[in-house]
Amino acid sequence: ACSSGSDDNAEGDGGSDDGTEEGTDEGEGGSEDGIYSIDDFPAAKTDAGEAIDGGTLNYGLVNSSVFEGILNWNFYQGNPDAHVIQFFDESLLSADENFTYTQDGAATFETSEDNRTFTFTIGDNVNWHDGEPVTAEDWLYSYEIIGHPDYTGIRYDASFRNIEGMDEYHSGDADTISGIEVIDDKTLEISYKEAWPSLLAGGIWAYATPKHIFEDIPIAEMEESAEVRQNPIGMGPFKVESVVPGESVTYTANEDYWKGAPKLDGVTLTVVSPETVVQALESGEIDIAGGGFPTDQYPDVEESLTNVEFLGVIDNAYTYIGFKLGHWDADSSEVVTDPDAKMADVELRRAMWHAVDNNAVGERFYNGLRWNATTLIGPAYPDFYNDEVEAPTYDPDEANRILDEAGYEDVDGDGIRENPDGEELVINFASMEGGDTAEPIANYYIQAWEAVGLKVELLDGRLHEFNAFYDRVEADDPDIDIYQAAWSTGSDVDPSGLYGKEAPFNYSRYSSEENDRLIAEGNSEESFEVEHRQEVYKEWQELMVQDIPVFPTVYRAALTPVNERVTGYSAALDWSEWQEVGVTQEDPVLPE
Amino acid sequence: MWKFIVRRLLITIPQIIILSIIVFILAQMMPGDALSGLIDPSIDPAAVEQQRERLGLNNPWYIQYVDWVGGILQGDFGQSFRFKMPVTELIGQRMVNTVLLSVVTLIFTYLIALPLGLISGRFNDTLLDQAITGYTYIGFATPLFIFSLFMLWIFGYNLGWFPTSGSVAPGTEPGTIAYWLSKVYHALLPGISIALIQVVSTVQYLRSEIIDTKQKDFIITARAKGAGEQRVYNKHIFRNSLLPIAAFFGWEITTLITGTVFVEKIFSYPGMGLLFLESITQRDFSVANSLVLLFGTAQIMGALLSDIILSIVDPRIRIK
Amino acid sequence: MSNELLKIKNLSTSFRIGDEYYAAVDDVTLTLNKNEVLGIVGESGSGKSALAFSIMRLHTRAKIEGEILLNNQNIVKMSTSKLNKIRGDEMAMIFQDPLTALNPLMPIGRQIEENLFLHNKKLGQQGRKKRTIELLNLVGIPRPERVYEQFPHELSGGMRQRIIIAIAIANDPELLIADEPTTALDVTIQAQILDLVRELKEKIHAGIILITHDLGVVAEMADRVAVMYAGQIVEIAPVDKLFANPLHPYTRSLLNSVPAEGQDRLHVIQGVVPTLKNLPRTGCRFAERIPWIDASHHEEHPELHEVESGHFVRCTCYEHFYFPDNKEEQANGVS
Amino acid sequence: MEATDVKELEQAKTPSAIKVLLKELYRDKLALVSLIFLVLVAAFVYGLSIFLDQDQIVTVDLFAINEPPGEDFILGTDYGGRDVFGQLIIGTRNSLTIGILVTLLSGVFGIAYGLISGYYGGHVDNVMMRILDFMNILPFLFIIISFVVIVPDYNTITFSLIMSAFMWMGIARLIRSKALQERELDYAQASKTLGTSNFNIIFKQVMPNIVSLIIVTMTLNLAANIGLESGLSFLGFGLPESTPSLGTLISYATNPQTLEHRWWIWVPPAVLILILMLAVRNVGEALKRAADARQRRG
Amino acid sequence: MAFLEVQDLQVYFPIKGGIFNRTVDHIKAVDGVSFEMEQGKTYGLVGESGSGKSTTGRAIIGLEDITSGKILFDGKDITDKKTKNKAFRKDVQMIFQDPYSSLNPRKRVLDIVAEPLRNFEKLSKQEERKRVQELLDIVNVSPDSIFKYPHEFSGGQRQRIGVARAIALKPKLIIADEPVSALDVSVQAQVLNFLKEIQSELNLTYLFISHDLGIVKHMCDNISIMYKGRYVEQGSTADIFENPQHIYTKRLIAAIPDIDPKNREKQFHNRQKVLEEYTQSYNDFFDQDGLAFQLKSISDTHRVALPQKG
Ligand SMILES: Nc1ncnc2c1ncn2[C@@H]1O[C@H](COP(=O)(O)OP(=O)(O)OP(=O)(O)O)[C@@H](O)[C@H]1O
Ligand SMILES: Nc1ncnc2c1ncn2[C@@H]1O[C@H](COP(=O)(O)OP(=O)(O)OP(=O)(O)O)[C@@H](O)[C@H]1O
Ligand SMILES: [Mg+2]
Ligand SMILES: [Mg+2]
Repeated sequence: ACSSGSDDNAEGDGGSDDGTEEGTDEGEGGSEDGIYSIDDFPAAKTDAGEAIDGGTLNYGLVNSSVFEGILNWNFYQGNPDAHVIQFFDESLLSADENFTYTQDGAATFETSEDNRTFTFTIGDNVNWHDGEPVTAEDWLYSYEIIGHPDYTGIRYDASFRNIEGMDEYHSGDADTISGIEVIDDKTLEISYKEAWPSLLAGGIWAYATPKHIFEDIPIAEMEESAEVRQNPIGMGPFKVESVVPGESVTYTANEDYWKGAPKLDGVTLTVVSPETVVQALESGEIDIAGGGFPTDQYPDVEESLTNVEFLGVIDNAYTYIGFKLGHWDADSSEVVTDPDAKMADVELRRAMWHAVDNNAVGERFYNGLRWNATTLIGPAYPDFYNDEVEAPTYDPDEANRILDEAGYEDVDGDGIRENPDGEELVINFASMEGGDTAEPIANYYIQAWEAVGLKVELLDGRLHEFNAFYDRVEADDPDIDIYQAAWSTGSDVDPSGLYGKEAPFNYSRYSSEENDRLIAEGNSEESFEVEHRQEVYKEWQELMVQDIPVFPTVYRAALTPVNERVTGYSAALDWSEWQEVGVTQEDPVLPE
Repeated sequence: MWKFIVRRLLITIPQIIILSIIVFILAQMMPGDALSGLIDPSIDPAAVEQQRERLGLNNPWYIQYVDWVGGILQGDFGQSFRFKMPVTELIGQRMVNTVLLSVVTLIFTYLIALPLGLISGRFNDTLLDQAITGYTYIGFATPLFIFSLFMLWIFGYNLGWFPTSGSVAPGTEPGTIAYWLSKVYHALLPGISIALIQVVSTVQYLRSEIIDTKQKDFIITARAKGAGEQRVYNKHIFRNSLLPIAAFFGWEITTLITGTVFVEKIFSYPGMGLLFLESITQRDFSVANSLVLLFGTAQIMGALLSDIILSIVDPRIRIK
Repeated sequence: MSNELLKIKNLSTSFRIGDEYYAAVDDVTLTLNKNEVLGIVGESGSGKSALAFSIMRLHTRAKIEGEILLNNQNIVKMSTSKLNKIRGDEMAMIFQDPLTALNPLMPIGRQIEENLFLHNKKLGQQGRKKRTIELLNLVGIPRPERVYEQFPHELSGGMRQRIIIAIAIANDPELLIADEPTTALDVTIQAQILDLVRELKEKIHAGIILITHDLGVVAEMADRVAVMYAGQIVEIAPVDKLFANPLHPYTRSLLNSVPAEGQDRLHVIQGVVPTLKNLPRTGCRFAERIPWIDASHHEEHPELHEVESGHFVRCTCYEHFYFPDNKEEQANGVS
Repeated sequence: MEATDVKELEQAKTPSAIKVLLKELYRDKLALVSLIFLVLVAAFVYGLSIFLDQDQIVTVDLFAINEPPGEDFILGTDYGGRDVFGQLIIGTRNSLTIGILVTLLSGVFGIAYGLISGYYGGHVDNVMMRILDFMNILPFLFIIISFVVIVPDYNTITFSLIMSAFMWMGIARLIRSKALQERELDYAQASKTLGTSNFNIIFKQVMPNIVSLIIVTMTLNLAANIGLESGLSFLGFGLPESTPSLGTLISYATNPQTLEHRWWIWVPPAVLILILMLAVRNVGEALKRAADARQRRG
Repeated sequence: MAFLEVQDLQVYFPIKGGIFNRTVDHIKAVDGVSFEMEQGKTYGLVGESGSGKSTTGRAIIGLEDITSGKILFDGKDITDKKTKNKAFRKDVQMIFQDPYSSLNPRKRVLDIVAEPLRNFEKLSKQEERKRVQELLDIVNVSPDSIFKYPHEFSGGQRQRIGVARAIALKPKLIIADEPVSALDVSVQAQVLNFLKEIQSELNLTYLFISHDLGIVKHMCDNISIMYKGRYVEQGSTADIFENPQHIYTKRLIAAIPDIDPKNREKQFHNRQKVLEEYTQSYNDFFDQDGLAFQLKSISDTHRVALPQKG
């Protein structure tokens, strides 16, 4: 599986605190000038002019509810918390645009021959906010917390289990983790059981924990401690000054920051709801709307928000239609594909892909800020994205042709195709609530399929609430034949967590030997060679377009509005240079 | 009196127990649990399952219930699954806000209701009364949420007189005067919004109460004593009509609870109502259950309070 | 003129029903002397209370015409402030229903004191309390200090009626109007209250108007009696003359419907008292209920005729009246 | 005999509660206008929705998204390209249906409950009132929200049922206190001594006497129930979009862009619901005055 | 054998209180009352308000639960509510005090009068109407008015409609609880005359409850005086009025205002005298709780609650 840690927590789409899905409307629907493209947006904002000395930045965290306030990388669960933490604490390793570790971070690393042992060296000038140096002990301590039997969070996963001696430590049989060794104050060595290329793509837990602060707190109680909630410290560019639980945080500059003192005096982070974020931007109440500006509001405010520049990046997420092809076998913990499933015929699936016009969906519902998707590794991973894949395109005639050929014909003349055995074919479609567009989109798909003679019905005649939806999808509810969902794909391209035979998240329950092979290959030792890995994943992407266990519908853009006075800021997913951010004037720029 | 209160409190106990069971079963029947929201490829499902086991979410409901009740009996309402902190502490934070909002609402309710009710009752069927009655009609007909949206837009955004979200300005030091002033300031617009809508029932009640009292025989007695109009109103009519309003106070709590849900949502005001809505959608049942229990208890206490107030102010009602 | 306390001239009190006014008290003329008890009897709806309320000017929405002179001051035309000075002081009223006539939320003492406070500013708080206790004693309330603190609901009907009387007599009124003061009470308590009123009359020398529909009460209490029917006075006479020699058909019928010794069948008045809206406004208003009396015997515009000194009767029909079924018995109506 | 039968029918109606209330309504011009308005709206909405195809109205049209009002669409379209006017008609119908259904369901149950409890009094009353007290302390909004999440098959009927389950207490309490009074009245006592069964006394003797109260309360409840439905929809716990209601239409306004730029989606339902509730209340209040006047009649 | 026999009737109402709202005490509304009635006679029951008159009547007809004691009707025990069978319901009827509330305002006269008929006899519509019209004829209400509603009648007429309903099943005993006290004097006469008339016609027995001694004297053959739930004196009308024995009876009689103004002074002094006697001998006639003693016969018809010593 992938590991997380950067600010791009990956969460099921339509999650209840997900602002990005909500509402889409536009003024001049239908006219060409109402359509935008991600290419029109810069990713960074650097040209605002000379930054003044100091100044305070108001960061709006767009979220429809409060942030939970678990302000520690080891323990946080929700995406909003990650936004809060990013200002005061950061990963010791930095990553490039493909989320692969580089040597520019607070720590550098060396890899052994067999790619199984990593030696990390923490920079000398890397200190905690209280002046204590960040040590190898501190880093180790993170592992000791997460691996501990009393640990209350959810970070313990395969990449931890892959560490030598972690299992023994986790089960309580060992007091220390044999695979992690503190060489000296600033040097740490971690030995893995297997060498995985994923490790280098965000697979290493690179967050240190100030041991001198947490030492005396039992691990089971850390989550609740004031050190996590009220006055957390980190090694990042800003220090936490005060926290209003759930609502706001104020930060002051960390003059001692290892990349140099920040340009700003401080940052104020406030939660703004997606409903009011535009007004907050307009009034200058916030300078940056991070965490998911509702893109559907963009066409309406583009003209009026003259004091704001919109930055845009391609989000590492896609929406898809899934076909239920089998079930999950809990005993063996793997997917069992059923050749007799209603959707088992790949031609049927291919025809359904041809039948829908995803570009129209993107243009009409999202003004072009979502667009037709082709493969399951999206353009957010430029090195791995296979733009040559020949994915089915919108072509109802082709769909009809395929269906006719595959024997789905309208036997009884009611305009609805029967299955090859001449039996009635009704496909049950499950979709989630989430924002205004969810329902019309679901209906659009149903209509589009009906247009090629397929009878698709919305499960229970309604959209399902997030929890109910996943409850049923996860349980392989026989009433669900197809479903619409979305994935945010995290920092690692490895698709095993979503499409592997042993992945519970493989909701379509698709498996094939080829798939197993490619997925294993992609994360094997050979794949430390990037070119090899690219090849493997390109092949896998082709396979997915052939087998169509799911088909991606749209990719999406993530917009971040930024006040004109802000400089040095970037919306890129891998960016973390807060010390460079400054403002060009004391007060926010207001609309003319 | 004390016996009465004790008796009422004793009756409350089985009610709360049943309420807690209902609430608990409802929670169990909802699809998903606190962790089913973690549909995240970067989180190992095994870790989630482990946590689920640790939180006892896999136990049968009655065992969970017994654990939960056992905790409550020791003053421990459990942990919030989502916030990872004790429910008591979490609700405590939010309660301050909701209580503040309620107090502001109540103050405005009475500030508006009393003069309007008194005027409209005393001068019934005059133009002024018709204006006030018209207001109450419209108030009754206007759903609170539409009105609040409207208020937020006018006074929060367009005029910018009030903060548009949150319960306190960021960075204010807790405990300082500025902090509390900021809190009150944040509660003002939502509070007034509820008050303006909610007040209408009190106004109407007061009005009809006054019109009623005006026709009572003892008013004629007072007039026959030679009491002037002003005195008749002040000493007899208003006083007697206000008593039931005083007793309303307890019931007001009930309506407040409902009202704050809408308003907290619209004003993104982090109070208990909003917390409840989120707890339901996020299946943070320890919080949701505790809140329902709390609201239920508040409702019981409100009713009790009403009865007690009434028995204090009305000599005819003697509680034994 | 010396002895005349109250003089009512051509008083009409009208209520608005729909768009029109209807007189519930229709052209009533009366006098009351000091230290005299005037009884007013009549069926329900005959306008007794309306008359009493007019004298106190307690109607809120009635049209009052004519003159009500209390010690030569016209109450009908009086300013409100002047009226408030007189009410409760020179004139006072005892109400019918002791259950509702007291403020349920005010202690007894305060309700009596209010009257003192309004008309006797000199008294001071101590003085008021003293006087209140005195009044409670006067109306025969045991343990007045305790009752002073109590609330109306803690007292029995009889006690409450005494409190109402105490309020009424607090400032030694010259005119006391008692509107059915005992109707809601038991016989024994009624007797006590009547005895009390009688005692008080001796003490405060007030002129009293006693409204009742109980002929026995009138017989025991009144010096003069006025009989009302349909808003008019149909007969008025000193009490002994009225009972010894009732003249108006209505008076006679009324007396005859009370069970008396040796009477097997009681007299029944035909028909019902007309409602305010349907009152006959011309001719003899009682005519429709004695249809066996020839129409020609009624006056066209019935007047009060003085038959003997102080004994007035309306309409000439009385001269021809007889009871239909037991004609011969009519003589011993009451004897 | 024929003739008298006709007469009997005529006579039967004379002072019936409904007639008196209607007469009173006729006097109160504002209420009369309100009533006519309501009847027209109801007739229009129910009538028109026979011809309107709900499926077609909620059909997504990618090329007519957020159209302002114009020739094609009287009230424009929403973000799904769906005709707002059609949705308004169907939404009004659904809201009214729910309001009426909830009022009737909760009314019928509440009335029966209150009558039985009040009429029998004593232990029966005690037990029934304890249950009612308990229902009353349930924070209904919260429980309804929980319920709505649980119930899988969620439509006008189930939604009304859920709402009704929490709306009957007020009317039950009212009717009970009235029944407690009525049963002490001599006519009810008389019926007992005449050997009339309790059931007949409750429903044939006592109930007709509180008809006007029932009508008034139900009318006022109707306003409240329509409002509650839209409130729940607003919070996101109402009917699914495929069953539009006034509340769902208004809740589109939580999207600030809809609120500011696309008035045609939310203003008409908001205004309509306001006027509807105002009208229902006007009628209710007029009926209330009428009922009071009757009580004063000696 | 007596027609109706009441033995040691007690009706207590609980007073609730305490933490669990348990019954802590009782109001002894009727506390050990015994009497017998013969058919065709009128029995008066007099006493001050709250003395338990109505409760006694209501207990007999079954509107009140009986705490203890026994009621025999025609020799059959009908104490328990369940034993008050159909026959009994037919035989015993009640006339209520308030002519306004005792008739269902929403029902037509036809329905009101026919109510008992519908409960006990299966009649066709025509038969029923005929019976109702006959009944209305008996009570001197125009038979045309069967489709009218109660509010279209005067108090006296209503009271007579109530009587028509009560006699519809040809009962043997009618309990009349203050049947005229809400009526104007002239209307009272109407109803009283009428009650007397139908009594002889239908051989009715009345239990006539009133607090107006004048009316009771006019109506009754036998009178019982009640005080705080107990009988203090019982006897023929002559016994009570001419030879009152109990001090309370005396006081009650003295309190009746005399209709002749000439007797005013005499009456007043008489009253004072009785009152004095009453205060003096109060302790002789009542026990510590202020309750009357057991009744003792002093003649065939006359029984008085005299002190034990005699
Ligand atoms: N405020 C009023 N408005 C309209 N009509 C009234 C009003 N007060 C009294 N009436 C009518 O005036 C007539 C006289 O009423 P009044 O109360 O004086 O009668 P009464 O003789 O006192 O009767 P009772 O013995 O019942 O007290 C009645 O027909 C009554 O209905
Ligand atoms: N249902 C009841 N519950 C409690 N107490 C009652 C009830 N009914 C009557 N009582 C009490 O019983 C006593 C006797 O009442 P009852 O009505 O028999 O008196 P009454 O002689 O008929 O009086 P009245 O002349 O006022 O009608 C009173 O003290 C009364 O308060
Ligand atoms: Mg009167
Ligand atoms: Mg009685």
